[in-house]
Amino acid sequence: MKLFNVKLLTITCEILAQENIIGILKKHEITGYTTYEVDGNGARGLRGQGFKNEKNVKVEVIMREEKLPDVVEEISRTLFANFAIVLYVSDVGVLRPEKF
Amino acid sequence: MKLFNVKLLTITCEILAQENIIGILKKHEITGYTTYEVDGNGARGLRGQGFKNEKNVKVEVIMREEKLPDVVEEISRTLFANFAIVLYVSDVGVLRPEKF
Amino acid sequence: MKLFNVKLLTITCEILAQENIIGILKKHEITGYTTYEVDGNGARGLRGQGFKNEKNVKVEVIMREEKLPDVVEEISRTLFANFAIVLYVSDVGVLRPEKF
Amino acid sequence: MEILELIQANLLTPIILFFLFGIIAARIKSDLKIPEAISEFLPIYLLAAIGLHGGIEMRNTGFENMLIPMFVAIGLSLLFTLNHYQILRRLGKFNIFDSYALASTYGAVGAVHFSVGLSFLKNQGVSSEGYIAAILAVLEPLAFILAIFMTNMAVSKQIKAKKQSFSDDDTEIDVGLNQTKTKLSKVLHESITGKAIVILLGSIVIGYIIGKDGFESIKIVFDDMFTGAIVIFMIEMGIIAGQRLDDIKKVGIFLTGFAILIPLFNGIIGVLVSTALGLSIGGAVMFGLLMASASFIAAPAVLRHAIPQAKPSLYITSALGITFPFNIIVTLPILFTISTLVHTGEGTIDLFNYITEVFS
Amino acid sequence: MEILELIQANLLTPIILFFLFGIIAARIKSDLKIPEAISEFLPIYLLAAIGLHGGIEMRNTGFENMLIPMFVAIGLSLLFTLNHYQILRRLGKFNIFDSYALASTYGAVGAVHFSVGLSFLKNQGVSSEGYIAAILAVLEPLAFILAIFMTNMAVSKQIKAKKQSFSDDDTEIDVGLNQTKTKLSKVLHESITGKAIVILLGSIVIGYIIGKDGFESIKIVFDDMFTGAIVIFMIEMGIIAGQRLDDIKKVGIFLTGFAILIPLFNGIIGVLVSTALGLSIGGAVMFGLLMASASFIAAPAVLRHAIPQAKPSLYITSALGITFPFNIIVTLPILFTISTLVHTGEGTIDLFNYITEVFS
Amino acid sequence: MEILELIQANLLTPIILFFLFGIIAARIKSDLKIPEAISEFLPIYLLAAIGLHGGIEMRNTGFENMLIPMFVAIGLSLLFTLNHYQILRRLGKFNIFDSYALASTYGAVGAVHFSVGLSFLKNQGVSSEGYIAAILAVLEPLAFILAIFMTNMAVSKQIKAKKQSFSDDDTEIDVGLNQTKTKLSKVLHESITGKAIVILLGSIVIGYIIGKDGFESIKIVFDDMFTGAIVIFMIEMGIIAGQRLDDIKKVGIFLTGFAILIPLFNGIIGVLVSTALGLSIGGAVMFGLLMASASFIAAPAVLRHAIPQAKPSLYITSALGITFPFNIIVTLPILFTISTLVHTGEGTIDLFNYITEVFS
Ligand SMILES: Nc1ncnc2c1ncn2[C@@H]1O[C@H](COP(=O)(O)O)[C@@H](O)[C@H]1O
Ligand SMILES: Nc1ncnc2c1ncn2[C@@H]1O[C@H](COP(=O)(O)O)[C@@H](O)[C@H]1O
Ligand SMILES: Nc1ncnc2c1ncn2[C@@H]1O[C@H](COP(=O)(O)O)[C@@H](O)[C@H]1O
Ligand code: NA
Ligand code: NA
Ligand code: NA
Repeated sequence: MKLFNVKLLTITCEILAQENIIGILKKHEITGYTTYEVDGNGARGLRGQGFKNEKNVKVEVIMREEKLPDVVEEISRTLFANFAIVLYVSDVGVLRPEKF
Repeated sequence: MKLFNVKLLTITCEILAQENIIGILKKHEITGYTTYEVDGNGARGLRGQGFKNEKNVKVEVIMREEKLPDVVEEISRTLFANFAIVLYVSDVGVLRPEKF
Repeated sequence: MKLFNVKLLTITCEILAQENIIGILKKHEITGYTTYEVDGNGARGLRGQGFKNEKNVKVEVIMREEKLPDVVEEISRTLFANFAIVLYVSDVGVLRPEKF
Repeated sequence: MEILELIQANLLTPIILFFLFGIIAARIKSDLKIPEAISEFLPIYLLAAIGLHGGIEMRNTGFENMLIPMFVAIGLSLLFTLNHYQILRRLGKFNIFDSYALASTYGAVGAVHFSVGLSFLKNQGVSSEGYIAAILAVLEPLAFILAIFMTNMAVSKQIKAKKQSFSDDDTEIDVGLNQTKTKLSKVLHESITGKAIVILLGSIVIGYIIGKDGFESIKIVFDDMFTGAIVIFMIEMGIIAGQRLDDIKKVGIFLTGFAILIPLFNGIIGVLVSTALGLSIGGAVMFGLLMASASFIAAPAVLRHAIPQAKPSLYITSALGITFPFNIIVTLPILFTISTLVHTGEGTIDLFNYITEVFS
Repeated sequence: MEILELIQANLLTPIILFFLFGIIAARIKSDLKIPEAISEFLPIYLLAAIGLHGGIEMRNTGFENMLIPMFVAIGLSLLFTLNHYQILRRLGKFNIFDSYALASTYGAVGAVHFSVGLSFLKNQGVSSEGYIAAILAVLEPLAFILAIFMTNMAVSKQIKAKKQSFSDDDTEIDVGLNQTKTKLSKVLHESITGKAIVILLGSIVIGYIIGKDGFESIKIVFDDMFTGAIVIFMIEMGIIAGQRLDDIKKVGIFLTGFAILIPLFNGIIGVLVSTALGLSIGGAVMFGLLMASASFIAAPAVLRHAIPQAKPSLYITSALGITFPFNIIVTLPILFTISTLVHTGEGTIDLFNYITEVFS
Repeated sequence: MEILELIQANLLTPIILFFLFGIIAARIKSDLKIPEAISEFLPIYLLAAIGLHGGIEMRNTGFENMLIPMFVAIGLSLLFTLNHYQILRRLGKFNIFDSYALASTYGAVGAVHFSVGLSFLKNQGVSSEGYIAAILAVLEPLAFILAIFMTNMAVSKQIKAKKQSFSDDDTEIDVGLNQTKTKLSKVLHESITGKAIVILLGSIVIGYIIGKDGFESIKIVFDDMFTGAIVIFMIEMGIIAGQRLDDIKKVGIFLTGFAILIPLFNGIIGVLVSTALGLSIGGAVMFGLLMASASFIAAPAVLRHAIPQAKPSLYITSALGITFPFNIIVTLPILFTISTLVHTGEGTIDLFNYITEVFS
């Protein structure tokens, strides 16, 4: 079993920013991602009570290290100021690096 | 793009222990976390069928390494004996370490 | 606080393959895992709209490094060809390695 | 023999049949399941319907005469809870935590029981006093509060005992005691603001305010659809009960017997006492059913925090897997027969003798 | 011309209009969506309502005369499935897996079709034999079982062929064969305990037991609300169908033709055969509709495990995106007209000739 | 005094009482909650019911005479939005983004308001013109489109101003402008295909097509259950409003006053203008309520993309936490009284004077 090192980018943000995130991914030619709704607490207060639009979503993207800086830069530039958002990067190993 | 190393603490536990976990986080002055409901299997059997109270929840906390030992210690001391719970720590990189 | 290194295997796949995954885990005597439904996009297109059977699921398994190769091999051999599936491995630290 | 016929007739109603169907579906490992959102919503709906109905009735009949039955219900509930504890701890040899948890599970009341009871009476064409919904609301947190209080007393005692032996680390123990008290007040708050009580009390008040006329526009949803909604909920209850049937082995013979006989006993006492207090045939059945009922939805939420050391597999399984089916299939018709007997005057005393003989 | 008028009248009913509306909503990329919990619950509800209704009818009319229609339905279903396979494999040049998957998707029956059919008949003031719900329940797993069995036979043959050429690694192939058999029995269990069959059969039995009187208390939920509930479900079905319209290009012309003509053909045969068996006008329509229907909810769940090599985008898209709309808009009124014609005796033979001419 | 009596009578209806109950439940920090799937489904259901009802009425009464009221409504809506902006920006000193967001929140219309209004009229035995549902559908995206357009104009101007000072990085600014335009067209598409408008327009058309007869089979679900469904939705709205009460402090006194007086003013203008246009008593109330209403479900979804710089805590909190309760409890009876007065001719002019005096 040979594992190849790639990056896992995880973005936790308010649900109404999901579209923006996916738009940015698409712009950088990344079409693979996984999303799911979550609740949370942070600088912008408790999220997940009340209207569905006030929930959070997690977007997880496995990608090659090369693409990471640009994607991260664009997300932070366009979204950090106005949206509840947290982002982190971790190292993972995959079997088929050509998929990403 | 400069990433700063912080820790991601992930706790998977029965939903009725979520409040205790968040109480412990608050006690250690951690107000940022993300939660979502999950199903699972483990030493205490299959969870997630039946009543909602018998589901599991995952609590994810990005935090600085300094706070980790105390939080982990208090969780394991107060909850490991009586609740279905699993906990792990991983390394992640973030852009704005001052947020955590 | 002493943390022990173990592996976290994460499988994102179509919901109808979950049973197969859990069957494989059982075969390798792994009974602990966590699952939750997610949406996603990938080589097999957007998933999560429409019928529930067309959603994805994430299966997360904390396990010792020894078991990893066999489990990963069997999953990739039996499921990669016919199912929408992505799999990755990461390093995590746990308190009670004997649980896994 | 009348009782057997009534049990049989009751067995063949949609509510019971769909419950049994749910059990079977779970046993053959079908993937049938009522989606979570629906089965979370249904108890809220049922309690709102019960509350509105109760409130409207109270407006008609007044609630002056509700005070005595309510205090008697509270007294009986507390007595029963203490009695359960003694039986479980002494005869059943359960540890202190499981004993208190089980005692309060059976001292508490169950809203699903109540819904089924109302529907049963509707079917029989018998009405009941509206204020029993209010008694349900008051009893709901009571047994838990008692059990939590007693458990905390017991734990405090243990801690104090330790304190005397190791008098050096005083502060830590004081902290422990303080924590226990904080926890107690938190659990109290939680059980009083629990969704079941809140929606039930709120609906009673609203029902009282709007009365029959104000209810007209929402009657179809909150009255006509009631039994249909219970049927759907019973499928899910059956499925969950069925999934737990395997756990019944772990429950053991003693607790199985307890889970059948104690509710029946409590229920019969409830019918007799409430009849003596002047409740109607239907009212006495509902009163008895409250006493007979065990809590399997509210209990885990409260007990898991209040007495985390107790095993939920014990109290949920026995309440949902044993007591609930037995109560709605067998106990309910029995209580109805007894209530009818003691109300129509025939053989009141004989029955009393009979009952006390049987359970003495 | 009568058919065209009926099609038009049918087109303008809430069920069809809301289905078309759902398609449009999806096409203009609206974010409209029925929440998952609701759209998962609705089929359970619809099947329970169908089952109860069928069971109650069966209690009225007996079920002795249900055996022959049921066996004929089973026979027809199997014949159709085999026929589909031949057409798809030989004429359509689909691979063996897709051929079996599609063959059984169209040999199987669809509960949503059935609901719409019942509602259509209600609208026309025509009743149907209650036992057809039981036929629905029995047919549901049948085509899958056949298809799974045939696929496994085919795969086994292939493996055995390989075995003869490389006789050295016997054991591995035996393991493979054993795995195939285990899988077969697992899939069998799954399709028999599938939620659709379980709730349908359970409700038939319960309907039979409780009869019209016992149904009274839940009639509003399980009868009066039926059409309204279908309407809500049809919005979601329309949305999902609309989202898949793009995939229809991938389906190809051959399969598109198949998805329209075969169900129509099967349906007409069904109407004629069941009329010959003595079913009523409405009964023959429902029988024909069963034959015409394709499965798009149960199919993926079973086929994905049974024949994972087959492409779900083929069988779901053609069944939901093409066959279902065509069936409920066009086929259903056609079947009704034919059933009326052959039952009122007028022109029976002519029609027969006409049909056979058209489809020969 | 009549108004006070009407307000009191309105206060004691299930809809208002359950809303207040929800607020209380949230304030005492109860865990009561309507599951997400249900509270997401209810607005879809309510809009479908409103639309069907409106469409059926329009078929009866024709829709020729709907054009003038609709254009007047559009005109008023735009005027109000501009007026709000001036007040918020000049008097309230809000920044440009918050001003536009709030202006359009209050220029927009709210479907929950509309549902409560319909139910209120039903209770009073008063009907209203069906085409007002169509006006609701048309107004829904309008104020947003205006606000988005104005905000974009303002931002473009700022960017252009920058461009002139730093004429070196032209291209980047052009890109910025282009992005803004793309965003505008995307937001336009989103607000027009938003689920509320889509289901509302679709249901109006379907209601128009099927008419009263076609509606019969789904009347129980889409008409009889309407008020019951609102009640359930109002519990959730109350809970969410209650959770936001703490935020009201952040809203400030100016916005609190704005959130109460402006809707009342807009509503009264709406009643008077629509009465002048010849609408019925009930029609004028619904028209006025539309003008008075603020959007708290559709608004965030659109504004968060269109004006991400605006604080949702401002516009959601003021619309849901202040305006909505005030409107359904106080404004609605006031509008009804005024509409009755001006329609029955008594004191029309007096009232007009009175109103203009009060608000001048
Ligand atoms: N320290 C943290 N650990 C995990 N998740 C966090 C943390 N801080 C914030 N989040 C998540 O990110 C969302 C937005 O954060 P914020 O912008 O700080 O309000 C929150 O609602 C949480 O779901
Ligand atoms: N090996 C594992 N990998 C991932 N999740 C696990 C594992 N073991 C347990 N869990 C999760 O932790 C919960 C509690 O575990 P336990 O206390 O062992 O019953 C389970 O229900 C699972 O959701
Ligand atoms: N690059 C990626 N990052 C994260 N998740 C992915 C990625 N690619 C695929 N997935 C997930 O894996 C599922 C199956 O992928 P696929 O087989 O490529 O269609 C998708 O529906 C996503 O949920
Ligand atoms: Na009890
Ligand atoms: Na078929
Ligand atoms: Na407005």
